[in-house]
Amino acid sequence: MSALTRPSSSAAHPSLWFGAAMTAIVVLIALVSLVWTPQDPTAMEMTQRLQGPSALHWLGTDRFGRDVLSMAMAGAAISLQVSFVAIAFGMALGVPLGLFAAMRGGVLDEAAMRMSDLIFAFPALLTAIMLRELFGPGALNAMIAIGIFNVPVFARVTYGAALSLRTRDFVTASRLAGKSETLIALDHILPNVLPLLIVQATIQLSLGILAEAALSYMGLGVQPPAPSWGRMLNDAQTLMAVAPRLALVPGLCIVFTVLGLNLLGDGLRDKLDPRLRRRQA
Amino acid sequence: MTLLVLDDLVATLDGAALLRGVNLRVAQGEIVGLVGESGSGKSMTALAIMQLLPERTASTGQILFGGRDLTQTAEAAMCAIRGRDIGLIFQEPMTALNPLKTVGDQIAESFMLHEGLAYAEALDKTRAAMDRVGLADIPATRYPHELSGGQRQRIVIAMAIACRPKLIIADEPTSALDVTTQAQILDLLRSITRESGAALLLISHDLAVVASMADRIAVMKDGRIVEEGATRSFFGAMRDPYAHALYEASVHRPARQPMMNKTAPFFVAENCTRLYRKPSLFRADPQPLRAVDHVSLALSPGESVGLVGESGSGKSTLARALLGLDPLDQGTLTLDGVVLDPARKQDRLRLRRKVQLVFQDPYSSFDPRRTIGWSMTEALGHLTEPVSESDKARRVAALLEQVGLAPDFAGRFPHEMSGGQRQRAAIARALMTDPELIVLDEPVSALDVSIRARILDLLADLQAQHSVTYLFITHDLTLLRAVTDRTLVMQKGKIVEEGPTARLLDEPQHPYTQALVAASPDLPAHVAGLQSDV
Amino acid sequence: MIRLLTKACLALVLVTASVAMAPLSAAPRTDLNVGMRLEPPHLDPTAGAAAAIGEIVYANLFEGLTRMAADGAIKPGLAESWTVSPDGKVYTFTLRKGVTFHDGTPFDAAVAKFALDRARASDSVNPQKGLFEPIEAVEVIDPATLKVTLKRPTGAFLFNLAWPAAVMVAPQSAADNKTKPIGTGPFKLDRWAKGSQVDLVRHPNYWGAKPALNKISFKIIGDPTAAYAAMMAGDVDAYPIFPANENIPQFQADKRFTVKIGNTEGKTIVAINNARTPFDDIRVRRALAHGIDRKAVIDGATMGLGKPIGSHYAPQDAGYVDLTGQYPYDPEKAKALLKEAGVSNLKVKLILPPPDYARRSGEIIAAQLKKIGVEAELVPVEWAQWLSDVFRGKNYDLTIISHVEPMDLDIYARDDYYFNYANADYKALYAELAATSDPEKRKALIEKAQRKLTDDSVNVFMFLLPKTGVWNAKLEGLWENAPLPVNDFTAVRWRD
Amino acid sequence: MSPLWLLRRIAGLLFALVAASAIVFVLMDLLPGDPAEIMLGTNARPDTLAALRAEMGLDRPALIRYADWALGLLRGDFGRSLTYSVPVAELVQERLAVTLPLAMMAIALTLFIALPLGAFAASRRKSLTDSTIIAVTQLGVAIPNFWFAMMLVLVFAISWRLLPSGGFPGWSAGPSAILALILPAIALALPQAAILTRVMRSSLLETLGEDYVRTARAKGLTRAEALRRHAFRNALIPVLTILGLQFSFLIAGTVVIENVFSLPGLGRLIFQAINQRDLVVVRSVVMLLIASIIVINFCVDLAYALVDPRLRGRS
Repeated sequence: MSALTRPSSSAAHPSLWFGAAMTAIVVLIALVSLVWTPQDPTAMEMTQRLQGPSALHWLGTDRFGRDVLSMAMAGAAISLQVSFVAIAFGMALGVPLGLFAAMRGGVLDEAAMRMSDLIFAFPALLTAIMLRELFGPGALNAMIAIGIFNVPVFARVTYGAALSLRTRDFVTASRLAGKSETLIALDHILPNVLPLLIVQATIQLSLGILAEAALSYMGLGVQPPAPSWGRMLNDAQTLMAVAPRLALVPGLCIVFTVLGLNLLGDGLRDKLDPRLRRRQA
Repeated sequence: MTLLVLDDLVATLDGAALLRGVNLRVAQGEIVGLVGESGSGKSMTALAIMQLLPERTASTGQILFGGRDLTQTAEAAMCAIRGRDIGLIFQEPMTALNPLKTVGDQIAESFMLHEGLAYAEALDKTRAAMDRVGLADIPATRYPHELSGGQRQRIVIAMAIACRPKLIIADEPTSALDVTTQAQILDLLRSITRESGAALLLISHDLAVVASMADRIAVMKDGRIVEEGATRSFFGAMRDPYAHALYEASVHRPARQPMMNKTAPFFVAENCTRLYRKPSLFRADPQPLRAVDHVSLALSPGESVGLVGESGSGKSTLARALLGLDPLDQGTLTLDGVVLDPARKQDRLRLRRKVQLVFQDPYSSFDPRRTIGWSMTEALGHLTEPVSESDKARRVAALLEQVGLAPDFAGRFPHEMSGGQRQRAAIARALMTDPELIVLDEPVSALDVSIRARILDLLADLQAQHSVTYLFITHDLTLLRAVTDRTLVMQKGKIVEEGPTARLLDEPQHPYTQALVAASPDLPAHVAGLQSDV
Repeated sequence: MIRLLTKACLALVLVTASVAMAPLSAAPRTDLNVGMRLEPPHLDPTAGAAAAIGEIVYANLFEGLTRMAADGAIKPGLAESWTVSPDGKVYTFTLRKGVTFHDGTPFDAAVAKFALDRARASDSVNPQKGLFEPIEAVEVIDPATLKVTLKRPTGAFLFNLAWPAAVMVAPQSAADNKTKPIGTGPFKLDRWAKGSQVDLVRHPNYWGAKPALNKISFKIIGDPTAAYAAMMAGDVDAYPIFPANENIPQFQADKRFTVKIGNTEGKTIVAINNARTPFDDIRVRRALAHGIDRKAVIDGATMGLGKPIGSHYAPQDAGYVDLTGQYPYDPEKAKALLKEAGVSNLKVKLILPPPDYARRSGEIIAAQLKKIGVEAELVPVEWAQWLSDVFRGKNYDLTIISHVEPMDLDIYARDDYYFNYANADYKALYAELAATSDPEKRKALIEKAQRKLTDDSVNVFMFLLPKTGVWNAKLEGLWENAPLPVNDFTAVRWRD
Repeated sequence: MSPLWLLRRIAGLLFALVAASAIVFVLMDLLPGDPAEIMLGTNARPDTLAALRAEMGLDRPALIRYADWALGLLRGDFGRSLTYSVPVAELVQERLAVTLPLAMMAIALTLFIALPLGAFAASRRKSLTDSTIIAVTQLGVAIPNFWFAMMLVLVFAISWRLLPSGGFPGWSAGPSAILALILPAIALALPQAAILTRVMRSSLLETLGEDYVRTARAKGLTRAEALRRHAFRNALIPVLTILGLQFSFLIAGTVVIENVFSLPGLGRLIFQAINQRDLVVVRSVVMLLIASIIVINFCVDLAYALVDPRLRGRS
């Protein structure tokens, strides 16, 4: 544990590069879809229902004659957006909570961590169902439902890392330099926790994509006419025997994205997390 | 008769050379000391003998053990040799034992494995083995976490000697232990090898330890043996410059002016008590541990005071209290005649302006994500008036120069520097606010011997320049003698003896001090003894 | 992993083989596995509105005084005949003799009086209590004769008595009918494995003709894919209403199955809150009607199987008039109408209850409305919310819903109904209809009522939900249409 | 195990249960919609609705209803379903007969796949086999379980017609009941197994690098023996943590998977009950699930103490 964040010179992280490339592709497609898709992803053409792949519709059309490729592209943007917001939500609440608990300790510490345990015990899906019942379904609810579960995750990562950092000599040195606890948290703890948070964020991003897909699939997440991979799967379910392609496309999109993010997360962790490299030192 | 021959042993891992041709002989019943600094390849040599080198390690050369080339021995046969014919003792008693198994079971495993005993019989022999290593009063059903470090190391030794091997390899067996424990463990190793007739390959970074134990000494550097010879003639006949330097550094005493005219103390701690309470859910711990128990000390300008004690003696807790890092349960701190209450922020800042700290571990004392310059100037503006960026840069450059570092080190990150460089930077940081007292918490114990000597010189120079007071916290009596005027001996939270260092070490009064002095290997004295023998 | 799979496959082959080797009987089967989309919450049709209750128990387990035939005609049930007084206010029923409930309790006029009085009592929890509202008094003349006096002539009274909510229940067993239904029908409850299936077996002492089936199992498989696989595998013999229209072409192409696209009474409409600006303006409502392409919605939402309707009336019912041409799809005209009404940048909320037809229609309709400059936000809700917000609270702009009650022209005449139609002319028209018993006059009035609703463009009338019946080709006697949400299996048999 | 430690843990457990019950009740009470309305449909009249509400006890104050419910739970009385009109305990019992075997099959499958596969990969570190296993698990983690379920249905039920695609014939149907659970169990287990395989592998690798494993090797144990006798049990500790977490995922997973396969299990019961506003069922079953997660986590903590003597405290 000699250096929590000693940058690695090694370029031999194939999973990092694979993951980064895959993620970059998805992000790029999502960005492109904001300004351009081959067809309007919401434009229906009843005469073109359930067409197979063609020059005009590369991946065919869905039950309303919409272009599947365009929907999948636009779906990337929405899935990423939901996950990103959910992570921002989780970080915005979780990181200060974890920092605070670690720096203060005592009863507050205990209470904060018990609360996060409790949140963990509530199955995410049930929370999403209840949120839907309370506020109606929609992308925002999906974000909050997923975000709520990101809070304890980030709180714990921050808490754990901050707790061990707090006893490190350089923090003591900073204290001896007359810095307040708040300043120490901002100047030393946070920057050192950051790499871990980035790794965790990558992992949560992939979990968020999966969760969004599951919620939208259950009709609890993104609502029409906004296209989303989970919704496309929901739509495809009754057409499984007729047009399995409709279930295959969004499913593979999810797998590709999540795989990319996981590889990226693994690679980043190998690069940044000292625990796995301790033995090489 | 020769038991072990290493013949031009070469090992490489992923293109990096670990061993570059090691030649070494160990005779039956002989104790050979293998000395080297970190990275010299001494541990790799041990693993090579055991044929436990990391996977993908390529090696050439021969390892003849009792005439059999171990490099050509099949893995199954090697398993029969390990533990039966060669026993290995590791450095870290904390991690060398499986935490989930009782110590008895772990020792018994050897008997069951090599002597084909049933569990019950193996347990009987285990009892005997534990008695042999001085653990007669420890039940075999204990788990490792229930034992102290020294006890665990005895368990590891019991395991290594269980089947009465012909060769015992001990890799830094006492580095993680306190001085008195170290002496006991070394005694145990010596008596066991003598009694069983086994050979011992003792690997250490500490020339003093090796000199006191070994029949023969070999010095290793960069994967090679650079100097070798019988202990009695070794120190007189060193030809290799590195071996010589190593010896010099080990016995180095920085040139320093002893304090002559002692003035009135500027820093006084009186009756300091610090309690340690076990956290309890329901009520206050009725009998809190007194980590620091009514300790008083007074420091005068320019003097160098040693604080010695073993781990758990309370010396680090005392240091933290003196620095105002932890509150005092009792007692007062007086700085320049003013009584300070560390619970008050203003007083804390005042205290820290005058009292600074240099840490033991140079690797963790700098924030890995900040440049050295940033870390050095952290205190400016908090403990002092606000300082302009250009002034900051100027002061950093000046201090870096004083500690022997180029000014461009200010822009470097900690991982871009060696341990010695970091420790220099840490000293420079401590000087940033012109303190009157610097607490040095084992400032050189994490450094290799050769670097250690240079840091000690630097500290002596700086003291002369800045007329700053040092409070040296250490467990190393040789070091104390070299760098301090006065010494306080701490045991179980109390100062048990204090006095001028030379007097205290030469004529210890308190039984604890006497034990400490007796247990500490003293290389110069030992070498002097050897040479007078010749 | 691969070895595991191989083993699983092997186990499978063994099981399949043992099933296949079961002796094949020559006699026709007497059991029937029926697929159901939804599970009933309980089995008492007099205490719950869920269609699934009637779909299991009606005519099979419970019987009413009158009963609905497959063609929608009213036939004698437990009343073998009746007379109506000339003023249309007194009905005298002659009850069948020798009828007993499954527990042996005899059925007579006293029981019938109990059942009717219970349904209309002040603490009644009957979901269709309105059916009994016209009743003034019920009298037992003798054990086989029941006299019902109405407050006013009610043309649909016999029809009302044929509803599932009007079945006959006995005083001793009525309270427990939810879980232990005791009726007079040819089948009685055998077992209810909650969440998966309801089994009915033949009641040996049935008063009427012995049905061909001995046992009916209602299997609850709502998931379309599972339903499809279950039909294909023969686990289910019949789906009176298959849960997904998407699979219908595949069944049609398969000789093993009979596919009947029949009619339900489910009139699917885009309901409009007539009281809310700008929908209080008839031009806006007409603009909506012109702006929605009925054909595209039917194609997209029902795979082309729904029948278009032009008013709130099903084509198969007496007095139907085809008004589907009144508001042809014409976005330009729709825009012009909106402009005329001074409406621009209209943003509305389109509330969608859970069924697929609503969700899918909503998606298409929103896209169509966008073309006439109306921004429709889709708000999917669960039934609970739909009922409280839309139906009870009338807090909505537009919603898509199927009205499944047959011939329910009355709802437009109700005060305080969620359409907020409140039209005095229509109320007068309906009052006249309600008081008319003569079939020809009724037909004329019904026609007039339909025209009135279409002219006022109260709602946008879309299509009739299809009854997508799929069953084993060897089965006969299943209903092609669904005049009520019921499944009468008394005449169902297996052909050899 | 020190009594104080146990006491603290039990206190934490009780606190969590009480807090969870309060949260569940409040959330349920906030849900819009009236169960009476759902039952009676669109033709119901206001007086009929009021009568039904009174019959179901919905007109009483919230605090009293909470107290009734919580005390009932303590007595093992889960209340009576508003829609099914049967005791919730009975419903739960029926549904558990599907969910419990399904969860057990899934966990068993997960363990049977993950532990050997992870250990195997760790023992062949950096070999082709290892890389292949890693790649496959990486893929397994990325696949959404409901999509995987759909694909299984597509292949095994629709294309090959080997296994039922959904529905549950009841345990009285014998082997076909087990067949009905095979695909759902696989759909639940494989993504979990992928995660656990990775955890097992990395945990074992980490343990294999520990000093005490080297000590064991120095003692003369072969690689395999050292792995089995010294590394395996230590490596199980993180596996246990993940397994505890996976239980909670499994619960959420069954809700989705039971819906995909139309299985009459607890998850589907909750989903239906929420839509029908059968609040009594929802809150009791949700509470049951949450309690089981909390209790399982408690058991995981106890299991740590069993595996790891360091947590038992000095005797």
